[in-house]
Amino acid sequence: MSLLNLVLALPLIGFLLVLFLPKNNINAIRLFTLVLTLGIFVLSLGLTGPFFASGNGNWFVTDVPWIQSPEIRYHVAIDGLSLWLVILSTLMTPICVLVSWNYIKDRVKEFYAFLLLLEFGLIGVFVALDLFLFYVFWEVCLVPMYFLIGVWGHERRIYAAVKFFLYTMAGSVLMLVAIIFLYNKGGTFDYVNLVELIQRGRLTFTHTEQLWLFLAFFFAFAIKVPLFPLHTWLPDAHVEAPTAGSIMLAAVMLKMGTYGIVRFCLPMFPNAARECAPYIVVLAIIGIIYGALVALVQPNMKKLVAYSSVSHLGFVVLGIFSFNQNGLDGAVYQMLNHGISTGALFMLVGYLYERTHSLEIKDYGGVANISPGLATVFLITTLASIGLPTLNNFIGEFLVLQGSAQVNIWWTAFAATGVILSAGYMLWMYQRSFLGETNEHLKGHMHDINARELAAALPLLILMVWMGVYTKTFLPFVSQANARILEQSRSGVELRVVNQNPGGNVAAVREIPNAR
Amino acid sequence: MDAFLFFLFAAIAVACGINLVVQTHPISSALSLIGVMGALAVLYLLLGAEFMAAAQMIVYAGAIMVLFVFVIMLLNAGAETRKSRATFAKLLGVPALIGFLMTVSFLIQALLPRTEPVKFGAFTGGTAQAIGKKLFTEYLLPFEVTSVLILIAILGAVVLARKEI
Amino acid sequence: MPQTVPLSWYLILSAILFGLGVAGFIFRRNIITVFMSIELMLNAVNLSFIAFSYQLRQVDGHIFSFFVMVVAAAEAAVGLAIILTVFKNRATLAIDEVNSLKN
Amino acid sequence: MPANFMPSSAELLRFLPEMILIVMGTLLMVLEPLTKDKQHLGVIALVSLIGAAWASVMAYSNPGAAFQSMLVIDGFATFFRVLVIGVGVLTLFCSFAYLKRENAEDGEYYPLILFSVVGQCIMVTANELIILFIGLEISSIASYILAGYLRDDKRNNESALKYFLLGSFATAFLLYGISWIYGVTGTTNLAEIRRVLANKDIAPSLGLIGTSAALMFVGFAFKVSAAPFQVWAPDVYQGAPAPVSAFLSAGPKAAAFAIFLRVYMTAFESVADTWAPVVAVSALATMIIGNFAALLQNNIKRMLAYSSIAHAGYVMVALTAHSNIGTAAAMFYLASYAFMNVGAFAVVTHFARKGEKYVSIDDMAGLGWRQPVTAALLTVFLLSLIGVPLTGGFFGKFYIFKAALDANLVWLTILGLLNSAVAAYYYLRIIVVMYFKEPGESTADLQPLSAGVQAVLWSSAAAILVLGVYPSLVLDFAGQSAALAK
Amino acid sequence: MQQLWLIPALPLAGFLINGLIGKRLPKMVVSLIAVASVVLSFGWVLKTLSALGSLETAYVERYFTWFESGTLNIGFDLAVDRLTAVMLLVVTGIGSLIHIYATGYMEHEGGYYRFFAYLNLFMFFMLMLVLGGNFLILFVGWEGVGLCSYLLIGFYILKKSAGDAAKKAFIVNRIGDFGFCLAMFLIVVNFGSLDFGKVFEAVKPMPVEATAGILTAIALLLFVGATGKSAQVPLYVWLPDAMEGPTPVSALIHAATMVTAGVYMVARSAVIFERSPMAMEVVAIVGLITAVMAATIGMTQYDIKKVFAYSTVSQLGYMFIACGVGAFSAGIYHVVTHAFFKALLFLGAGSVIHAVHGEQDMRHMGGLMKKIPITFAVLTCAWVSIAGIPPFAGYFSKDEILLAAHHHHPWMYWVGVVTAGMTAFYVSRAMFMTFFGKYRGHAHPHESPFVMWGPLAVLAVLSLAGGWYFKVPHYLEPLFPLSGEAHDMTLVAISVGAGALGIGLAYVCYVLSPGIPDTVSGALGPIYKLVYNKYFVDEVYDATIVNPMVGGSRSVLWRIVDAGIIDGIVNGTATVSRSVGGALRMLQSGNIRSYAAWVTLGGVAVLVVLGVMAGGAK
Repeated sequence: MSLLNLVLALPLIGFLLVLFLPKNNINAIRLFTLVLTLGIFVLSLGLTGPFFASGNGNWFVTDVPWIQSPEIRYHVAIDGLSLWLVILSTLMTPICVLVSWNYIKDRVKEFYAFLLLLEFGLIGVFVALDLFLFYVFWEVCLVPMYFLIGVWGHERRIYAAVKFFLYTMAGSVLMLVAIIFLYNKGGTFDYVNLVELIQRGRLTFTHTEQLWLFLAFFFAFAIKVPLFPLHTWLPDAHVEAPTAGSIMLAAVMLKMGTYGIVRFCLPMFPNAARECAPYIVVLAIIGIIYGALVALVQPNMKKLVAYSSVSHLGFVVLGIFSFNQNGLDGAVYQMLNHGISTGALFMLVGYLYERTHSLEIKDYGGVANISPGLATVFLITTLASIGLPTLNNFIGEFLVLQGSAQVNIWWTAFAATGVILSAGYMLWMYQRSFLGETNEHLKGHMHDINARELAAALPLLILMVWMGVYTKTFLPFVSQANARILEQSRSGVELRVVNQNPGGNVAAVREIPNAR
Repeated sequence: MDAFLFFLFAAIAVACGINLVVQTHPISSALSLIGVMGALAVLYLLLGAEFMAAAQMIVYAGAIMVLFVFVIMLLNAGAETRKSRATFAKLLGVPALIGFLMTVSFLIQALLPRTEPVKFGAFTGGTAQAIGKKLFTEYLLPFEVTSVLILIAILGAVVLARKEI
Repeated sequence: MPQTVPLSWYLILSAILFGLGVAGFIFRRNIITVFMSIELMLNAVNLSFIAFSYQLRQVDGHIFSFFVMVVAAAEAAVGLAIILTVFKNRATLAIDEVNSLKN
Repeated sequence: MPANFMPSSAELLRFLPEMILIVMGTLLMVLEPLTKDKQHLGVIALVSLIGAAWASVMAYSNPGAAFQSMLVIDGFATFFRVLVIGVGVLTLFCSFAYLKRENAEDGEYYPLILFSVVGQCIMVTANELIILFIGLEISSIASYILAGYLRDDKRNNESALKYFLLGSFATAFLLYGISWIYGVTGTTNLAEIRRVLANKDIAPSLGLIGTSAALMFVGFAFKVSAAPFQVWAPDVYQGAPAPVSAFLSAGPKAAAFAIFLRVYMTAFESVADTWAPVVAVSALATMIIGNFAALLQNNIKRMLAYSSIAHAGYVMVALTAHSNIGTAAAMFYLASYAFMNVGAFAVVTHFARKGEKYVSIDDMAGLGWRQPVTAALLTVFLLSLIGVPLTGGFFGKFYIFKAALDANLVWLTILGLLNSAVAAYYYLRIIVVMYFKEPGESTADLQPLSAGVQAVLWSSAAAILVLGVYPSLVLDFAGQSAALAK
Repeated sequence: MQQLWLIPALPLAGFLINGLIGKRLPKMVVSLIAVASVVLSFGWVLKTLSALGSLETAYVERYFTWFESGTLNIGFDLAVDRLTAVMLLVVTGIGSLIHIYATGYMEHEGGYYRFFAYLNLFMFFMLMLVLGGNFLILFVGWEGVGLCSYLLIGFYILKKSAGDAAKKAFIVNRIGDFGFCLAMFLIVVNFGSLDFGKVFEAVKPMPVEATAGILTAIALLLFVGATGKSAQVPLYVWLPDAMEGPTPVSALIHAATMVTAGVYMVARSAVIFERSPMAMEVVAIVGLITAVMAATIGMTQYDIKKVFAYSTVSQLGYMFIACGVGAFSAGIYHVVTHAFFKALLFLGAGSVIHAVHGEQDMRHMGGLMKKIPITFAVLTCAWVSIAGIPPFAGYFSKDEILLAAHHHHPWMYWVGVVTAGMTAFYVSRAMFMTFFGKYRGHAHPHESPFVMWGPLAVLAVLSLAGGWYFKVPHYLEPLFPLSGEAHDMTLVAISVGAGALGIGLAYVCYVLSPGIPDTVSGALGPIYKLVYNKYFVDEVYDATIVNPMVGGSRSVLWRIVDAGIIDGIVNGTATVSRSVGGALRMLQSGNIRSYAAWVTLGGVAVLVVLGVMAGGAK
């Protein structure tokens, strides 16, 4: 049993074990989950081993048959693309456990069980290399999140949970059609095989086929991302979810969509991807600006952060569809960054909520006077989120915009306005809730960040700085994996080089697909 | 002669059939149904199904319909009261029915290969002997299994109507 | 008047009777009459079987209609029993009034 | 000549399951007046069902035709035989507590179940239209009685009456169709019909074949509750006693699909191009009607009835594909469907209380916290009905739509899957009510699960998960048996 | 290796120590750490510079690759050349003084440790800015100082206006950064690198662009960045508001160092600018407009810090005129002298405010000359310096600029001269209103402690002698060759005269006959109102950009598009589905006969299709 299998299996085992723990012993449940998830996290760090030792590639490959007919394989592995996403999942889970320590008072056992199940699904999504297996994990993630929102959420939780479920479901059924179609055509569900077949030209699609296949996959992913205008489930889900739910949703689940695009849409349907890229990019840019503008006027903190996610994820999509190293690297890096900074934001908003049971910005004000520690942590997170250099988001945004600039500077120009606006809405929120005179309602409810809360926040703060300053730990593996994906996404696409620039720089060669 | 008999009994059958449909009192309908059955029995004979003709009279008209009449009497069922609540059924039913009849007639007329004229005595395979033979050889299994059917019918009648009878 | 009629006329007769059965089912309001309409349909089927049997010079069609008859008998027993229970609970045989389960 | 017609011992062995059931059913009738505790009869019925299942498996060890090709024991038949017997077993488990609660512990219930199962077994093994018809009638008549089993209950009466009248009505169409196919081909044996139809010379009578196919379609579609012949199903399922609804929606339906598949995939296979579009339209309509009408239901039994219509639509998609893969998919689907549906109905059986008082979805508020195990198991069934991976329902859908795509039915596939997304809504509603709503008075006096219902729930859930994790277990067999004996 | 990293690292260490544990340290220790870190840094700058010698070419140190993607490789590079050297000295030197001053000024403020932590952090970023060896490291500092500016403007967290000003500063800066970023993207796209060396090497052989081209685009975008950071039209609006921060902050960040970063950046990118005459012209004109506009506003303000703030804006305009006309070294020269006298002005103003217990309105001051003589003395040094009276610091740099402007376009010179007059006028006005006449306030003014006036004295010396002593243009000659033209003494005289005239006018208006200003403002009426209200620029921005954006986002994007249209479609789908369901339920009338009708209807349909159509087709 490889380490990866262990990391994947432990949450599931944990899920079953938690179900058998005595219901009333809340402490035991919490402690068990914490220890287990921490253990999983530590184990998952081991996954980086071969990368540091021998560089990129597919590691920890397990490829055994699962179902004979049609042939479905349990094929899992990690490469530079999935490595950090897996670790992100394993990191966020113990953090969520800490965050929920006191927040979740009812149905504790079920809560932690679902959290573990969610972790299982998320890790699975990122490591599955069999399309079918991927789909299975994809859907498996849906159920625990549905319950997390529905059971432990706020007032409109039912609406939000059902909306979340149906939205995702509507997208994923189309993906299922596409997966089956691919199987019928290519004879395998195995991603590696499929890509190889496509690369070698042994599996070809007509123009229409490729377009529809691409769109079917993309639609499912775009909903998850979420790409404008498919985003309206997100604010509802975020606002109504309990803190841990919001964190997992923002930090990891949204990445399922963008990961899927990078992993599947690009290498498998290069032509269609390039053909659709302009339209998708326009949507992404609209999403960036739109999300930011709507975030600007939200009276509710969680909603604000949720809309900011729409904006941030727009950058990721923009980067992906730049089809160059910088854009793609930036996009993937931005996935991780967004996971950390937005996850942290939701955590902190959750801390505030735990104290005052309000998410309305107007109910706050002057929190910094009473809780300077919390204010500081919040500020750092805010700054990370708005892309301050030396904090993580900056690198991602920079690379994304750089990548898109290589294709079309106007894309970049429009997208970059999102950076301005992000400063607007985040700082405005920070100012209204943390600065100024202390709100009367807060007195007596507010206390500063405590050790447990800090313990949950600290790893994220450290990562914000680490990922912003010393990218060498993270970026090269991502970069190498992306290089491979880019290589694959060029196959079968006849590119012509345009606009050779004065400096004659290779990085800046623009590729556009030959007109058919 | 064959034609005459056909027309006569066909006309009786159709007339009785129509009467079944238009009568509001169940007992009239039941009597009409017996009329149809009788007319059909003659037609069966014309088609060389002598055993079936007999069975039609004995089993169908004789036994089954008696049961019907018995129940009608038992429940003292009166004539239907005119309440046209189910306009929906009418709305759908009339065109459906007309459509059905037209289609089937069309199909028979247009598609059936030229059929031979029916002559009494041209086929005499439907004797009791022939049928018996078939039943106990080729159709042994259905015949035996039918007993289960009858058993269930008894069981069902007992379950559902035990206290009433 | 022709001496003989083609077999297809028998079939048309069968179709007419079947159609009348359907009509009875749809338009009659008394449950028992409705049930009798089904019997009419079954009779039409039997006629059809026997007509085809004549055409094919086989006895198998007779056998089939024989079984139809048996089944009809069994159905009659059960069906009437069901009607009895309905009548007992509702004291009506109007089919339109048996409509509490809907939508 | 006579010697030829004596069934050989091999043939008898092939018919053994039915014989066991018939004999035991009759025995139960005999024992009924002699027994005090009627549950013993139930146990005997259970044992005989299990024996029959064993006999079915045994019978498969010497597959082939029996009784002048009236029956054929192939993998397909065996699969469905075991399936319907299994449904019978599950139904019996559901029924014990229910009957006791409703003071309806007459011993006739058990032989009726057995006989209905016999009918279904005969249906699924039938290779000839007469025996098929008789099997169908045995199953149906027993079902009519079961639907109205609680004769003092108005809903039961109505259910039985509707089922009976409309069922007979549809059967008349079926018979009419059979008479036509008999007229055209001169035979009622499916293999013979197939041989005649495969002949190129039949072109002139294609219309007649179409007519008979159409008339038979009415009958079969009615039995499987496919649109537009599904109208009876909601009323009947709603009105019938809950365990019987479970039974009806799984057993007779599976058997009806079995004969539907067998007739259309063997006898009418050569004219598949003609009927496949009709089935496709019907499948689509069935899915749409089932799913959309279910959206508004508040009665859980009625909702499950609509859902069962919708699921029939999915299986019809498999039939539309008219391929071996499609048949295998339909088989797999029906198997997993049987488990999840019986499981869901079993919870209703348990939850409804005396007189089926609590059958509204809203009544289940807070069940998830009052009886976590019940709710969790119901959740498994619902997730499977939705088609969430790692449940049998998911693989069922997956195989069906894979078969449909194989047959290039892209639009049907997409619409079907979108339909399943719609369906998620009303299944989720139950989950919502169970887990997200505060417990109300309707869950206050809930008794613990009876052993029988527990057995059903656990075994169904286990079966669903096993099918969801390791579908090959069933699918391989289905795939091998999908090539029907022709 | 010269360990350049130590220069910024020292203040960073100060920040970390004070930021993390400063709360628990006594004020003494906090201030010691803060001051020491900056002073040490200053010392290290001196040591490094002396070790590096003449610095004819840039000295670069690379520590590690910051990030690498494809061919793009951004190193964590620090570099020193003469331009940097000048900036380093100014930043660390003035920084040290202001730190020392602040220990006195902030003595009684809450959040003492926080203040010094921020201030140290600012030093760190400012040093990164000037030391950065590529555009991106420069940008790190650029954004970082913006952040510290944000933190320090909003230092008084209880004051709403402080928070508003901080936010405004950050966002307006962000708009500038937007341009800066785009410029960087274009640079990477076209030159494949962000390293100063590589980029400028690639640019050098390129011809001067006659028409708008890529270099013009880059230059203009860079300049957009500069307008944000250096408070030029149209992005200057944040700087006056930034006076909400504590006065040492105004001195350090919003006068001496950070706001000149734009000038530094333009000078740094001179290679690019020089190849785009159009961009240069834009720079010069924007500089001019800013200089004039801010000066006019400065003449009407009553808040002492606001006056100096507008003065800063105006002076920054001067520096951009210099850059725009190609006299980069003059611009930097002015940066240096401006750092001296403007820091002094602000710190002096701080001393005044400190003396009158926080009063900032000059109408409530007056006659302070005797009460706080040291402050008055040092401020006078700054006064004469900014007014351009020879031979004080301001004179030298201003003169260089005006001459270069004349060389470029005489009309620019004349506008510059008028502005110089106005500058002299408003500074004198401030001085007269504050120190002359009689005291109009209610507090009991007292002189500041030594830690405050000590640094003031040093700055006073620098303001007096700094221009003469530090011949910046000569030092920068390897980078920006001097034009070599002789000084036209007439022009010099005219500009000095304008300064003198300004002072005289102010003396007349505010000392001799204090009624004049009111008469004049009354006579000018609407124009005065316009100027007094800062040309209503804030209001215009609010009305044309901010409010439409916020309002539109709320009412259109959120309420209509999001909740209305998109969610409407989503929920509408649900509603439609339910009504479809409702319609389908109608099939289930519960009536057996209607069911039979359906069955029959369906049967007919199937029959027609299968029987008639299939058969008919044959």
